Amino acid sequence: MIEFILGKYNYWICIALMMVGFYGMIAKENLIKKIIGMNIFQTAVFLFYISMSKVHGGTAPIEWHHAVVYDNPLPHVLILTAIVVGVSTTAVALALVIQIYQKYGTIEENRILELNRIEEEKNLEMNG
Amino acid sequence: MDIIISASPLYAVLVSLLAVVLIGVSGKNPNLRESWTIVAALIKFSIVVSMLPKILDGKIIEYTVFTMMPGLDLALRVDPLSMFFALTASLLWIITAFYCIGYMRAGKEKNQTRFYMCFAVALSGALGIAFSANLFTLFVFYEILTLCTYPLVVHKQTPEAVRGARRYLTYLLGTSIAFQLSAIFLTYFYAGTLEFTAGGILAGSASNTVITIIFVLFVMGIGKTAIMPFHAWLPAAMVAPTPVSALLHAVAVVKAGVFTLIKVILYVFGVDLLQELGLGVALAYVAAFTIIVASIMALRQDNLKLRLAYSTVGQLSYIIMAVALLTPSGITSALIAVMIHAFGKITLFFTAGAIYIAAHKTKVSELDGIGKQMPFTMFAFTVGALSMVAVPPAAGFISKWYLLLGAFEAHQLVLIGAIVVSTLLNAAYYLPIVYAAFFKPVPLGEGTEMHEAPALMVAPLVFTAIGTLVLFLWPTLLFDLAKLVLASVMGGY
Amino acid sequence: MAKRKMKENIIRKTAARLSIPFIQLYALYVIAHGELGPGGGFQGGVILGASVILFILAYGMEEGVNRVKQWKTDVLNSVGVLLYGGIGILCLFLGGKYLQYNVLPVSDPKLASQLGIIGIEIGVGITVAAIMITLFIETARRDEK
Amino acid sequence: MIAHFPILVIVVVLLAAPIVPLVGRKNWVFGWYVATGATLLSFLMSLSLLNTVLTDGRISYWLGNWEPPFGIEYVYDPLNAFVLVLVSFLAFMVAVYARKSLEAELQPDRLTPFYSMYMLFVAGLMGMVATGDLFNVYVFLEITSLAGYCLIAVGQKREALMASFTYLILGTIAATFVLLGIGYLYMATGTLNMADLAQRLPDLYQSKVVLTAFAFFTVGLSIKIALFPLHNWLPNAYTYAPSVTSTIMAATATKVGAYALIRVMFTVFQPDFEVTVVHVTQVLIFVSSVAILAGSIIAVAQTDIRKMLAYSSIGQIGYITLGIALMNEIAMTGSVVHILNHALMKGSLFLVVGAIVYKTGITHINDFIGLGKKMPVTMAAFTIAALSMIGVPLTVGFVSKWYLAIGSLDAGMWYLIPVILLSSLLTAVYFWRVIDNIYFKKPEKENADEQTPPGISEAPALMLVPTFALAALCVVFGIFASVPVSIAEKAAVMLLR
Repeated sequence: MIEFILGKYNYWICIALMMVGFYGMIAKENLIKKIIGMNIFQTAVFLFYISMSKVHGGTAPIEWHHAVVYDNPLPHVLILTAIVVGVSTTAVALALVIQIYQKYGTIEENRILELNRIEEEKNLEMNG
Repeated sequence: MDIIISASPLYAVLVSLLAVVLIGVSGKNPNLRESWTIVAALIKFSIVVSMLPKILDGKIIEYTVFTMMPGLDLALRVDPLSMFFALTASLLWIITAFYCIGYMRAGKEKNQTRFYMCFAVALSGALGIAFSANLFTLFVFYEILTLCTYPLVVHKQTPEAVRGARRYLTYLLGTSIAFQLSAIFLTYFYAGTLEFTAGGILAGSASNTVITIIFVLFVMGIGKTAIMPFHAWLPAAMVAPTPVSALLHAVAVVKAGVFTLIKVILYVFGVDLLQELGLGVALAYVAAFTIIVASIMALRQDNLKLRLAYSTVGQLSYIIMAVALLTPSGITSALIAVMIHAFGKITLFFTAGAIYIAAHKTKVSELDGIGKQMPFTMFAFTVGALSMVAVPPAAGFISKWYLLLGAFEAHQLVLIGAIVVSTLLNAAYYLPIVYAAFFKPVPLGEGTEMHEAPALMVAPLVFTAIGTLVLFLWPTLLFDLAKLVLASVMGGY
Repeated sequence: MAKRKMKENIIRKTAARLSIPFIQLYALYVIAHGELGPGGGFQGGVILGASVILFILAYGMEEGVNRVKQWKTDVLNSVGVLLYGGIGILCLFLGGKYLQYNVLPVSDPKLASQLGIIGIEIGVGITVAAIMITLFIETARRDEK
Repeated sequence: MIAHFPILVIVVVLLAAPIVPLVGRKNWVFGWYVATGATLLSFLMSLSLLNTVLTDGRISYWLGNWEPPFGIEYVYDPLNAFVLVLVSFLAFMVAVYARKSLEAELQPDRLTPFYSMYMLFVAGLMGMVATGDLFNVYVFLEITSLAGYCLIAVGQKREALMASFTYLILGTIAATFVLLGIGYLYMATGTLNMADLAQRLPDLYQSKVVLTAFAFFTVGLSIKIALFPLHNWLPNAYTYAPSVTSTIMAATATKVGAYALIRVMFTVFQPDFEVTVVHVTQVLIFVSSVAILAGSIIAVAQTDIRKMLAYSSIGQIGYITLGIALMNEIAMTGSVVHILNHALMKGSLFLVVGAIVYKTGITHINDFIGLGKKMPVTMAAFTIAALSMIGVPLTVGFVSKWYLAIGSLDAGMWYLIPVILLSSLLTAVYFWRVIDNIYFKKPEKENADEQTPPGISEAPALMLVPTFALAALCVVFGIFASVPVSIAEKAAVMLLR
């Protein structure tokens, strides 16, 4: 049992990080905190890939004359792409938050939803 | 049986769709617009009549329009059974077209172009139902008919009209989607085909329980038969202009309903299968219940059109009961009643419309002495009423006679009792009107001089009244066709 | 106030002026070595972009926006991607599959592959750098408003 | 060049994305020309691809001539060639439509970026459909999503921003789940090529890693297709986005998500995995039924037409997943055909809404009174598409319902028929309310009507033609249903072999 836990400690860390990020995305009201949660969430998955690619005793997958065992390079390549995607997502999210702040004057989700609700009620009244 | 491949049924269906386009284009010119309707009606009728000799020869005309999906064809087939409905609908369209013109112009209705367009589509739907070669085609036209009559019912666009039309649509679309479509799904799944075949397609393909379920679904799903408790749309649809009530709710729509049911009973289930399961008798009892209740309801109505509507509910159930008896005479009665009742009921609705236009009266209690003001109209009304009550020399007598014969053949004494009681009720709600019209004094303040509706309205109703009498005297054509149908569905008769 | 202070900050300016060329050279090195060693368009592009960001940080937004006009970054954005896609399509015209570099008209197919990859890395590098700069300017400028 | 269509079909659109801002710098119209041209080209190519696939069978294109599983492979079979044609066709139609609609709905400086993003969005969708490599699916999924967030966020109202943000958060969760699923599969098999995975996975079906991967895939993709109860992002996104965005998203994005789900469930994993190992079909049937009913019921309660259509979409997605879950050829055919049918119907409906917004700015159903006279052609398109949604025969809606119903009977689940038919009735209820308002109600305030001049005032032809074309196709493919059905049947046979 103890081996099961310790032997796969990298995955446990990934899972813990993922849950932290997930919690941040779901439970935080502040939009920036949501984005931070999202980043942690994504990074946890990146970490999962990278730790998965580790070969016991292997070195970095660079042509290197006295190395015999290399880590699996493919997940690195994949994650490079995923990181770019993650950065883009963050960029879009931040841009949105900036806009939201300009239009609503707040970045607290519950406050924004409340403002939306007020507006909707106003519209309904106008329509009779 | 010889099969002729010919596109003439398709033309018969399409001619009014073509008219729709022409009517829509010439919306600005009323005379041209109305003449398109009449031309289309005449062409339609002549195409139908041109097919009659071949049918009487015992031949069948078939035409597959296209295959929609594997196993689902849009196909038309003209057989003796379809002729009953096709002849009725196309002949009465001509007459109604004239009546419409008189009514709509006299009433200065709005949206007349839409009205005529939908009317023409409705006729396409009716003929499509008459000529459909399989359940799928029938369902297609059934839905077309429902949808295109909606604008006709809602025509006045008053809140009341919208409410009535909603109910109309809810009942017809609701039952057809919820029940009829599931019945079709089940039929296709178990029988593997939807083709109408004399003797039925379901026999032996599924357990008795499943067949019973399918039958119940069909009966409930064909809401246009107005069998109780699915009848409420018919009175609700009376908010429509009278020509609509006349053609659609005495002929096209409701007859499409009973025609569909007849077709399903004879060509999907088959006489033997239903007899074996005892489903026919069960349906006959439901119909008998509907007849009695509807007659009592009709008795309580003061609004003339509503009284006619409830009378329609009852009369339709006569036809259902007749076919549900599954005996030769019963089926004959059902078939000929499709045409006979149409003539009688359309006369009655025409008169109701004429009274509304000429005297602005809609209530039964206001009709005292109106026979003096509108002698032609009330004469026609009398003939129609006699036909409904089944008094010779009106044609209604023949169909009821065969119905009674059928009930005797099936040894259903309770049903005979129901027929007798309901006939008395029919008399009770029709004859007082006739009595009041001719023998009661005119109310104070109204003259006794002739005050008929426009000639374009009176001529059609007199024509249909005479038609009712003619059908009594020369019903040969009806019986010839009925024999052909019986030969195919019961074998050897 | 803050702006002026930034402009007057001579240490920062000088440090930036000294380091930026080396950063950019390093960026080019990283881009150019993508096909064999660790590195490539993404990483090099980010470094290249960072050098411009450093410039803006040191010299202030006004100067930065003057030097790095928006239309330039926009065009570079597109050009980088088009370079990438263009090389791919070029391979089609030379009879290969999409992005099959070894058909490029160079004596040795291995060299052709290398060249193709370098071309693509350059394209990626340009786009990434331009995007980094755009992102920085857009977010930072909005804060100033 | 025909040999390279498998890649060009996507590259054309993908490269149009950077070209649009280049040519559109001075005047966005040039950007529009590029966008329209690229989507048209792509549509023609995808037609040719479909034709090739149907006559010669599967096409496999190796990127850079690297042999799979080492290189990335683009694979075309009846299923994805079919979906590809659908996506590119709708992309073209919506692009044509976009010119006038966007001009009215967006600030001028946002038009060029919009077209660029639109190209990325479409390219991402097409890439997702075409690729035979699992990781590529993730990349294209994110390309589409990122472009999609931007396309939503430019909506006129400020609610659009929040809708986009919510979608971004949920979309990222979904995509990361998919990424995690891919990681697990790679861990277990060491390959990312779908065909290769299909070879290697059956031996590993009992492995916990594979099971976890499957779970992540289904949940992730379910969020993307807004399968009830994971639909939260969808209604606001469709409601507040520009009409063009709602149309293309409703018509294609969720469909491509459904396609990806089919791919994962039936190509990467084999049908017997779902049946014998995870029993996911029972769950999916239940969830789909709930989705069908819940979507329809909530739609009945809506007063904003776009929200109504959005909830209706949630219900319709249930049809697609229901057909998938029933696991027989008839139902699967229904599902694949419904991907096309729903795209046509919903596309047309959203385009109509866009035209109404363009002309009058109305989205509230109660304000629709009298529109039938003002915009006859647009409203005719609406009516056709609405009837099709209800499932009236001779329209495409009937075809899907037919196959799904017979498919459920075939699976021995007769109790699904009431579900399908009940939702048809509910659909009739919420569409008929609109149709009644359009045609059959008198305006209550006579004065209000006089202010808007009577007479016909139709949307411009550039908007009218795509709208009506989609509606007309609803009828054409409803009548000549054997055309799409035969392709869908091939796809179904291939998936369930």
